[in-house]
Formats: sequence, structure tokens, C-alpha cells
Amino acid sequence: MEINSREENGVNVIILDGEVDISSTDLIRGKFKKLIDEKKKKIVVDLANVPYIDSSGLGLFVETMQEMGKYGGELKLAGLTDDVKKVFELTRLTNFFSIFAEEKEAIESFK
Amino acid sequence: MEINSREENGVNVIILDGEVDISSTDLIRGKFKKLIDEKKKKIVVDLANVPYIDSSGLGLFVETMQEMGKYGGELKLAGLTDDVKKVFELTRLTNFFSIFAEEKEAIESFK
Amino acid sequence: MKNGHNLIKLEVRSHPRYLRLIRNATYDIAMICGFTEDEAKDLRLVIDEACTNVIKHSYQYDYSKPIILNFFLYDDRFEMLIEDCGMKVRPSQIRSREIDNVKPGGLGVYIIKKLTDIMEYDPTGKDGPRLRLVKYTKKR
Amino acid sequence: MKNGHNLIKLEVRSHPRYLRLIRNATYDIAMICGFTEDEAKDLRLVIDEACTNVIKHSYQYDYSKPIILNFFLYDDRFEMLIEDCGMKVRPSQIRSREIDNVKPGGLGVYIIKKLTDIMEYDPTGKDGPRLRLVKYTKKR
Ligand SMILES: Nc1ncnc2c1ncn2[C@@H]1O[C@H](COP(=O)(O)OP(=O)(O)O)[C@@H](O)[C@H]1O
Ligand SMILES: Nc1ncnc2c1ncn2[C@@H]1O[C@H](COP(=O)(O)OP(=O)(O)O)[C@@H](O)[C@H]1O
Repeated sequence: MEINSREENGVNVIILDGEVDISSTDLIRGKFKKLIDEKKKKIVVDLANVPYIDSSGLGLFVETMQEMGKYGGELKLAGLTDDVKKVFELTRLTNFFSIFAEEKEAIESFK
Repeated sequence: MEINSREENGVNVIILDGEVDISSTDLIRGKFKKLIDEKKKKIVVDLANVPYIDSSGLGLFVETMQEMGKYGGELKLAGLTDDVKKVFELTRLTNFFSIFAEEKEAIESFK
Repeated sequence: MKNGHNLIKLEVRSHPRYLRLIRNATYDIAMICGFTEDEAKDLRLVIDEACTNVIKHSYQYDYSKPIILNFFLYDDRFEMLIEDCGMKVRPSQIRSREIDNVKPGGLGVYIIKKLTDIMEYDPTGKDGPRLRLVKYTKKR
Repeated sequence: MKNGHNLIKLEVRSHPRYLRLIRNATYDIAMICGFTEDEAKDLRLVIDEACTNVIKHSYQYDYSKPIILNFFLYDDRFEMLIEDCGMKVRPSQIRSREIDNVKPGGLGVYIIKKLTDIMEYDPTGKDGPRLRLVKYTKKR
């Protein structure tokens, strides 16, 4: 799992590269924790290079979303591959998250 | 393993698609046998869609080349992927076969 | 392809670094067994969820214990038997949460149930608990 | 990552349709063990050649017999132990032909020797012959 991040127009963009399972969730959680500690309100997770995710990844996004909700922040998802989208649909989380086809759209939606 | 073939300017082109090991060599051998029975003198094997080959595949090409040699025919190889080329180099068969980057070149070399 | 016997056995340690190997092997086995790519991907997710639960719940994150995966193909079904030698719980404790009450955890068992035809947890195995997962083949 | 114990075990039947699974698993394991992609691909070829020989020579193309693969990682080396319960031959019979005298067969053992540091055939195993293949890790 490789994690890159940048800030654009006040939005924190986290770009994940690799498969998401319990061997990588701690690393990603650490990244989110920093942003939550700083009470960042706008996070976009770019999943275009994530070919696979399991429930531990979904759980991490839910957890992060709920933590951010406490201070009025929101986590948005972008670029889901077909396989990853299927797991969100299976667990009915497509309604829980704002999901965008492109990272750019997700960033702009925060305006 | 999927095998396609066509004739172009008197050259029989065999296009392999898939990994070559003992689960696929019999199928390929059957294709070659037909052409050998008809004493076809010019065969090009297109390996551009072969990501993997083991010694059973190499052995099959050597066998076919030697059978064809008996009546003055020749087997030429084209489009080897890096991984496949490495196995030919490892076994020093790069000198035994005429190898071309493109199928087109291999066909033209028969003129 | 008809096989009533034990097809394939894979034994690894309970370390998350083996999950990818387990997933890829399961995908390959499902494809060999004639499932479609989508079905093989479903089974890949199922085995990941089952093994993750063994690591988390049965072994409480002890990464050095055995996980033994057995794959069987019968005429009408594909079976995966996941054996470990960790904590045994009552089968009724293996249950998913209410899916519409969104919480961080509790999705693994839901996914397993959703993507297989039978899920059977048996804590009475000789060496430890076993999870039996069955997926019927299309030809049924 | 330091492990002296049995890392991973994979048991399949001696059918060519499992070769791809064996190759992919070996590649994944080699990557987990810290080998480079090129080295993992070499080990993938090595295991294919070894298992193909078991199917061809040890089992004479009987596709229903067991092949048991054991992967060990030590501090200084990676080991693969391939066990079968077929025909035993004298170790001296496991040999490659002269490489420059081009013939259709006889390349498997050559490839195995070329890409590993130790190749040891032991016909005296309890259940049958075993082939031990060792590759030293870079850190040596
Ligand atoms: N292998 C197991 N051993 C013991 N308990 C388990 C096992 N698998 C699942 N469980 C129980 O079932 C519950 C639901 O599991 P799951 O849906 O995967 O969610 P989560 O693991 O996030 O809690 C777990 O919280 C646990 O109590
Ligand atoms: N597992 C094995 N059991 C018995 N004999 C073997 C085994 N592996 C290799 N051999 C012997 O070693 C020879 C060389 O093997 P190899 O280089 O793979 O070439 P090939 O299989 O094409 O003959 C074989 O012809 C066979 O006699």
C-alpha cells in the first residue's frame, strides 16, 4: 500500500495505491488520524488505484466518516474501480458516502 | 490457451494467447502437427500475447523446428514478451531460432 | 470436471501478509473449478473475510498460528473449509450486525453470508473451530 | 522478517491445470519473502519445472496423485521442498542434457539448477521422493 496526499483548495486529498485489507488499514488509519486530530473538514479519498477492498477497509472509511461528523467534517470517495464499487453496493454503503467518478469532481463538490 | 491462425503470403501464422506449459502444449502441438503433415515450409509463431513459457513450450518449438527441418521448412518466432525472451536466453535458444520483434517482420523475412 | 475428493489444501500462518496469497489462490482455484470471473472475485472476498476473522477473533491478532484452507469440488458445489486452532465461540456469536445501522465493524459475516449458499461454523473440530462455506455451481 | 519455521504448505493433485495456481502462489510467496519481481519470476519458473517433472517422470502422467509444496524462509535463504509419492530414481538420473546440443527435451533440470543455489533430490523420504531447492537471499 502506497499512500500519497496533498492539499488542494482547502481539501485534503488522500491517494491510495494498492489493495486494502487488514495488512494496510493501520497505515491508512494513521494518515486519517492526523487529519482528524487537526479537525480537517474536507477529505477526498482517491481510490482509482485500489483494485481490491474488503470489509476492514469499508469499516475504516465508516469510522473516519463518523469521527469527522463529530466536528462537522465529511469524507468523500472518488474513482472507485468496478470491483471496489461492487463491495460498497453489496454492503449498501453507496448511500452512506458521497461517491464521485473523478477525484476532481469530489474536490469541486466541497465548494 | 487460445490459438488463432491464418495464412499470409504463403506463411502460416500461429497466434498464441495465454500461458504455455504442459496444460497447453498438446493443443499447440496438434496445430503444428497439421501444418507439418502438409509439409508447410514457413511458420511464424506470434508470442506477443504469451506472458509465460516454461521448458515444455521451448521443447515443443525445438521439436517442431527439427521436424520442419527434415523437409526444408523453418519456424520463426515473433513478439516475445520480456519474460518469455528471458527463458529463451537462459536456455541459449535465442541463437537456435530466428526471433523478430514484430509478426510482420517475421513474415516478411520469409520473402 | 468431477471430483469428490479433497482438491487443494493451503496452510499459512495467521499473518495479514498472507491474505493476498490466500485471495489469489482462491481466485485461481475458483477459476479452475469453472466459476465465472465475477464469482471467483466473490469467493476471493469471502475467503478474505473468513481469514481476517480468524486472525482478529479466533487468534486475537496472534500472527504466528496456523490457518488451514481446504478446497473441495463436488458435482454440484464448491466447498471451502477453514480450520484454525484458536478460540472457539458459540455458533450464534458469529453474526452480522443490522446492515442499515451503519457502524465501522460487523460487515464480514454479512458479506460471507451474502456471497455463499451455506455458512456453517463448527466449534467442535478436533484441533479447533472450522468454518464451512458452500457455493453451489451454476449447473445445479 | 525472520522465520525459521514452516512458512507455507500447498497441496494439490498432479494435474497440469494446477500449475498456474502453483506458479502464482510461488510468485506471491517469493514477493512476501522480499525477493525482487525478477527473482520471484525465476522461482515461479523453477517450481513449474519441478512440478512438471513430478507429473511427467515421478507420476508418469497420472493426474490424480498428490504434490506437496513446502516453503520455508530462513534468515539467509528461501527453501522449497517438493514432495510426491511416485517413482523414485537415483539422484544421478536427475540431470540435464548438454545445453548446446539442442534437443526437444531436457531443459527443466538445467533451468532449475541455473536459477537456484542448491538442488537436492532425495529418494529416501518416508512417503516418496523429495526435491529440495534453495535460493539464498541477497542479504547474505
Ligand atoms: N472466526 C471467528 N471466531 C470467533 N468469533 C468470530 C469469528 N468470526 C466472526 N466472529 C464474531 O462475529 C462477529 C461479526 O463478525 P464480522 O461481521 O466479520 O464483523 P467484525 O469482525 O468487524 O466484528 C465478530 O464481531 C465476532 O464476535
Ligand atoms: N521428479 C523426477 N522423477 C524422476 N526422474 C526425473 C524427475 N525429474 C527429472 N527426472 C529425470 O531427469 C531428466 C531431465 O529432466 P528435464 O531436464 O526436466 O528434461 P525432460 O523432462 O524434458 O526430460 C528426465 O528426463 C528424467 O529422467
